[in-house]
Amino acid sequence: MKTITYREAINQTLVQEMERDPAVFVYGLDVTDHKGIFGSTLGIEDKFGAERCFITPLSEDAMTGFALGAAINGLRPVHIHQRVDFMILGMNQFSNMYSSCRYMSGGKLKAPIVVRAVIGRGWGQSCQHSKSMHSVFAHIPGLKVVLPTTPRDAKGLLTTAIRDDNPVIVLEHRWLYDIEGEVPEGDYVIPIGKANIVRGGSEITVIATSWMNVEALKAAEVVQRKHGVEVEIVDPRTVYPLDEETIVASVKKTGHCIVADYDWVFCGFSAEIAAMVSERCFKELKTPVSRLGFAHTPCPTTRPLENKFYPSAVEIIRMVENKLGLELADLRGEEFYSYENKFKGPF
Amino acid sequence: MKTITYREAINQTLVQEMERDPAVFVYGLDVTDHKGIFGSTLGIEDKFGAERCFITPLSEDAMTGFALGAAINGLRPVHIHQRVDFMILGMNQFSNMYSSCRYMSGGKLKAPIVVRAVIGRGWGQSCQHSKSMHSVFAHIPGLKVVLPTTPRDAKGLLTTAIRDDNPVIVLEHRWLYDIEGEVPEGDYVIPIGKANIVRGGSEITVIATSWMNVEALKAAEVVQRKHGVEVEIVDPRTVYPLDEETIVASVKKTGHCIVADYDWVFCGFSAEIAAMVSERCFKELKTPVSRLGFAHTPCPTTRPLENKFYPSAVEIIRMVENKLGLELADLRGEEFYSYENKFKGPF
Amino acid sequence: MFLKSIINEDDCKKRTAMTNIELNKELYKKIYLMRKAEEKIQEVYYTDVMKTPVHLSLGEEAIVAGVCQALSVDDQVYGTCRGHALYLARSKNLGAFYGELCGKVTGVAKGKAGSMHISCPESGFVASSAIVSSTIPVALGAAFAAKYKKSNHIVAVFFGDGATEEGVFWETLNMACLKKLPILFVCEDNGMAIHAQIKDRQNYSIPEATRSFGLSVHSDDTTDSERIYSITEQAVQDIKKTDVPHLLHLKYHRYLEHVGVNEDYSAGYRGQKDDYADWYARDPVLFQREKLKLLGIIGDEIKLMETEIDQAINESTKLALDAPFPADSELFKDVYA
Amino acid sequence: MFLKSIINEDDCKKRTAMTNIELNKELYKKIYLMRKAEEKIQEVYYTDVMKTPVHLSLGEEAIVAGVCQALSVDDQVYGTCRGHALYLARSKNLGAFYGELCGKVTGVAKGKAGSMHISCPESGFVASSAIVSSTIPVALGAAFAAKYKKSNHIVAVFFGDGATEEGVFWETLNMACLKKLPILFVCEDNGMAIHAQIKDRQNYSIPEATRSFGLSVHSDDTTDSERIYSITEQAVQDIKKTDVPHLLHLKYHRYLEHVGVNEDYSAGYRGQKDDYADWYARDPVLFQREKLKLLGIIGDEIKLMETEIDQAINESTKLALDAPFPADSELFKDVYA
Ligand SMILES: Cc1ncc(C[n+]2csc(CCOP(=O)(O)OP(=O)(O)O)c2C)c(N)n1
Ligand SMILES: Cc1ncc(C[n+]2csc(CCOP(=O)(O)OP(=O)(O)O)c2C)c(N)n1
Ligand SMILES: [Mg+2]
Ligand SMILES: [Mg+2]
Repeated sequence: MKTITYREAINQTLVQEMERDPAVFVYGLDVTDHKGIFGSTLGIEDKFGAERCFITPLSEDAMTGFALGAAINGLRPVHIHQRVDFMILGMNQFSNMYSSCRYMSGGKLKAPIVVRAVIGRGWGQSCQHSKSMHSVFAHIPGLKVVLPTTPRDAKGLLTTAIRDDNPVIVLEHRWLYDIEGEVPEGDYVIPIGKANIVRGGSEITVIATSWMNVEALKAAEVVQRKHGVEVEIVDPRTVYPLDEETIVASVKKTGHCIVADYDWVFCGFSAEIAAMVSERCFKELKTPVSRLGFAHTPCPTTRPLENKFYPSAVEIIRMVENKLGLELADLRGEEFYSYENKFKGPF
Repeated sequence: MKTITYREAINQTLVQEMERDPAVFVYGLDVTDHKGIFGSTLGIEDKFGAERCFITPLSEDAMTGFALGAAINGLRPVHIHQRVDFMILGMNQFSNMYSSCRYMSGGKLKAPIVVRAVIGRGWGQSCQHSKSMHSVFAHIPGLKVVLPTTPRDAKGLLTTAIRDDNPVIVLEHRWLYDIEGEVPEGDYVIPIGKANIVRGGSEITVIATSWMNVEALKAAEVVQRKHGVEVEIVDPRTVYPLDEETIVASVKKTGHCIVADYDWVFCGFSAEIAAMVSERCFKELKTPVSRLGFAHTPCPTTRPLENKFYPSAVEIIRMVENKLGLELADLRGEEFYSYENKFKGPF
Repeated sequence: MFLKSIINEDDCKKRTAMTNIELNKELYKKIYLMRKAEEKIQEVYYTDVMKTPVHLSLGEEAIVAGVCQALSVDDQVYGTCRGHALYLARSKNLGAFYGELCGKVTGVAKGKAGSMHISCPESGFVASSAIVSSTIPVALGAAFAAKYKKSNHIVAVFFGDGATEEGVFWETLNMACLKKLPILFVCEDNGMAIHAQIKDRQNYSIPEATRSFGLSVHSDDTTDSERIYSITEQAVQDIKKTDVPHLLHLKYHRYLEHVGVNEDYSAGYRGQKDDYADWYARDPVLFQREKLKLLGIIGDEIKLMETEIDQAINESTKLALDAPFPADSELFKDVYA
Repeated sequence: MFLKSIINEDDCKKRTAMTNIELNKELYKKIYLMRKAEEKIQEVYYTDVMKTPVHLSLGEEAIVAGVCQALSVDDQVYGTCRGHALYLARSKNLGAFYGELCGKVTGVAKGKAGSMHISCPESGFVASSAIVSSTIPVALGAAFAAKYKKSNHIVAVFFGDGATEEGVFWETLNMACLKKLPILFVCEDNGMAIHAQIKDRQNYSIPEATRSFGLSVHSDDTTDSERIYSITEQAVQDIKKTDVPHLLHLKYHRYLEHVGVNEDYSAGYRGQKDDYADWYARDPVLFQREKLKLLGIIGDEIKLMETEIDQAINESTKLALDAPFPADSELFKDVYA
């Protein structure tokens, strides 16, 4: 197995699936330029030609409906958005059309569509370039929603998504693009609807989505070192369908559950997990399920406020300590992830 | 106090607020025709003229942005949609613009907008004329979401919404339009963020939204008659901001909680309530919080499937019995609400 | 209940060989079927056996029949909630039509779709939608698929005048022209959106504005389905030859209320019935029946065609009423593939 | 840090009385300010003190300066994420500009907005948005409010060529014309959307298509801000007289990469710098400086204007860098009114 980045894993998947199946094509704003959606679509047009990889006008609504028309006629479109915030312009198609197209045809039509969008934080991305919205998409029956975290997941889940006969929304956190990991070179799939136990542990469960897994892993390491407590981290990976069993089994074992979601809390996926776990682990829970997510505000631009808007490893650590009745560890000298150390100049 | 219908209450409110404040105006598709949005806008154009009450082209996206421009310039638009499903075409404005307009101006702008939309069931309305979507709107910080149930609430809450300096989404169930109730003739307000205890009870709490209050009341009456059990019904009335205290107080008292929401369950408002109650009533809950909502499917057209899609009084009764360990009552001979008995012919 | 004689599967191949008389008979049968099928709905609707809001096609028959007559079986159509005529132009399955309206298992979508979402993918009426304009970009994607697969068929999308007010319509025109996709836009302009007149909604002329986006546009207000057939045939040829998307802007008068089975001239939003006397004088069914007569077809032969259709409608309706509702378990089927 | 001399509050009243020389000096100061303010950003951006993606205005100065010079203080403007020039044309508050870019409490929105959402409502630059096209319907509502309140001001909304591809743009044009609202659409056409050329995105001509929606349209590719000023002045008068919304379609060359502070001709998506030699030869700053000379203004006087601006920029930047960040509690403020 080779070690590659998340962006390379995505790129590889697109190439492999387009080679395998001539019905697969890729389109969206900016997919053919020299930046190639943060590198994930570079080289695709050269390899497969302009029929199978092309840009579009700035018309997200029409271009969202376009995928549905192509899909019900046997193609397998992969529609790409630089930011999930732009994808919202196609919300009518998602909620009124994608969701019910098969049902309203009495099962005669199928809509194998992948919509990839970049989510989350960059460098002062502010309120219109930073949403996640997985909770909203997952709320609507007929859609599937996937949040790959590792390069391996990115390839396995995107492969599955492309082969799935339903609309699948794949949301990729921008900071994950640089993450490296071992990825099989050939073809493989990761089922949609199967959670990943990112780290085994017996004392408390953290359910983390997307980038929050990076924060949770750091938190778990600190908690282990400072308190000798083993945190179990479960990444649902797919928001809908949801692998309830893996989550429930973990919480039944540990008796404590924190949900660290990369979205707003109110009516969000963290609420769904908390409601489900509270119901299914009613007897086993020693403390109520706790939730972490975005602040209930639009995302601000300036450094200190943006840092406070997003949930982080430090908050997970404090929550673990609080739930287990531990003393607060001294976190001075700990190194937490900061984009500050990565960014130099423009995009 | 006079007894009037929900539709009359809304109409009265619009008239009173437009008389009170010349900045209030009303617009949307069909608001001036002889049907007048199920009667709720009848007579407004005649009374206030075409400048303050007008129809628009079929351009929901632009007409949603239009309200924001009017509002930040001192007007108080009331934008009306025959169905919430059409409102989704303005989703970009709601999630990317309404939500952050004030924040991004550093608090300099305010956006006093009311968006009224009809939700829910009619007569075979199918998947594109039947959503509720309050969970989605409430998920987005910067918006307020209101679901009035009674004629009195409709007037009091709509009055407050119009006077509120924020975007407020008011969702009105179509079947509620015929409901009659006592409504003060003059001016009054019901605060946004204050729940209503619809029925007192000590043994189990049902949190019900919109039309589900009608079902819950029926269920409570049957349960009382059949089992002698007193159900407490709490109508949050406003989804965001949410009156957590009233809900928590009720559940702390009864120890049992059912959430009967008029929306899909997954990542929905019922998840939020269940998560919040499970956390805040952790010690007091005798059974896990149970949720009722739409089936996780698009809404089908045909009678039997539509009936099964929507949650009903019968399901609430069964859930109460189940949670309290009661025998299943014989429900033959009970009369439950059915639109079948009301509808004769076209719309 | 299949109406074998009405639509012939290899219509298109035969068509060139069709005589003028055959063509006009075919058109008459379709128009008559559309008219009578809707009248049957008007007849039974008050008994509440059709639990689905209906947007009837009365008045627009010539457009749908004429356009569809010029399409081949491989050409696809997409429609709106006013989709009955389109269904009847493309599908022979009358049983599945009434089954759907009655919400029965025999319905084309087992009763899930009802009137507003009716379609018949197996006959090339792929989808309809009750959100104005929302199948327009879907048809765009279908046209792309046709080109991608190098099939030689085209896609026709039907919509009302009101649909042109949605931004997605203009987005779609732009992309269609940019990518030179084989698509025919059919605007059925009845001058109304629900109860709103076009002058209160549109500041542009549909033909002019769409032309400025690069389409070839043809306008007409005929109720002669043969004429519409010819216009469409020309447009289809042009699309295939020039790769330029075409738009047909065709006017008609909506006979009934927007949704429902009644006339509503008394509501006052668009004048009295008399104000539309010119339209009624040119009623598509009357017009085509007269034309058959002019072509020398005798009353008896016409009567025969009509009777066959009347019987098929009556039998299909009866079958639909007698058919069972879907089982409760059907609710959860076909949400996901 | 206020630049008193640059924008005069009663500009509009004075304007008619302004001599040609005064007008051109005013325009030069604005253009020079825009240019130098952006160059300052280029200078400091690499130090990461401005944590906000920037879409610089280099190349478009003549358009923004010219249009805004023809507006009165009561007229409003709305913009996009490429909003720096618009801010500088309307607001005298340079301190709040740099404060915002640096995310400081002194920023016009306390650092919450950053570059992409910069505005200055108190100076009539009411809002900008980083979602393409999304302030266009907002401006429509603003124009409605102006008419509703019977104020005599107009609303100008600035956007790029790419924005016209969003359906909401066409929806807005239709409603604006239908309601005869006092609105001026300003399309700043740089032929690019990020790295995509207009020919790969648009099958229509912007002036033709918008004209077919009923607007009065004026196209130009000048870099002469005085000319743009005159065109705009005429348009504003026309709007007030005729109630017909106007659209200015103005071309310019984007000097830098789409977002960020660098040139990127080497990226290859739009040819080399030399290919744009004609634009650079007509650079708005050079052009206007030459014009001042032609009008007999001596080098020393020009230098004086420039120095004042340079100093103001330097001081404002320094103040911004020294200013404090907002307190954490600010996060939860102003979500709701
Ligand atoms: C997006 C959207 N907005 C509003 C409606 C409500 N509505 C249903 S049909 C209709 C009028 C459509 O007019 P037109 O497109 O001319 O079609 P017609 O009914 O005249 O055939 C409207 C406004 C809707 N279904 N979808
Ligand atoms: C709805 C939406 N789609 C895509 C983007 C990404 N995006 C940002 S700027 C831009 C190009 C805009 O082009 P144009 O309108 O011509 O403005 P310019 O940048 O040339 O000034 C795009 C596609 C966005 N911000 N919003
Ligand atoms: Mg119409
Ligand atoms: Mg541009």
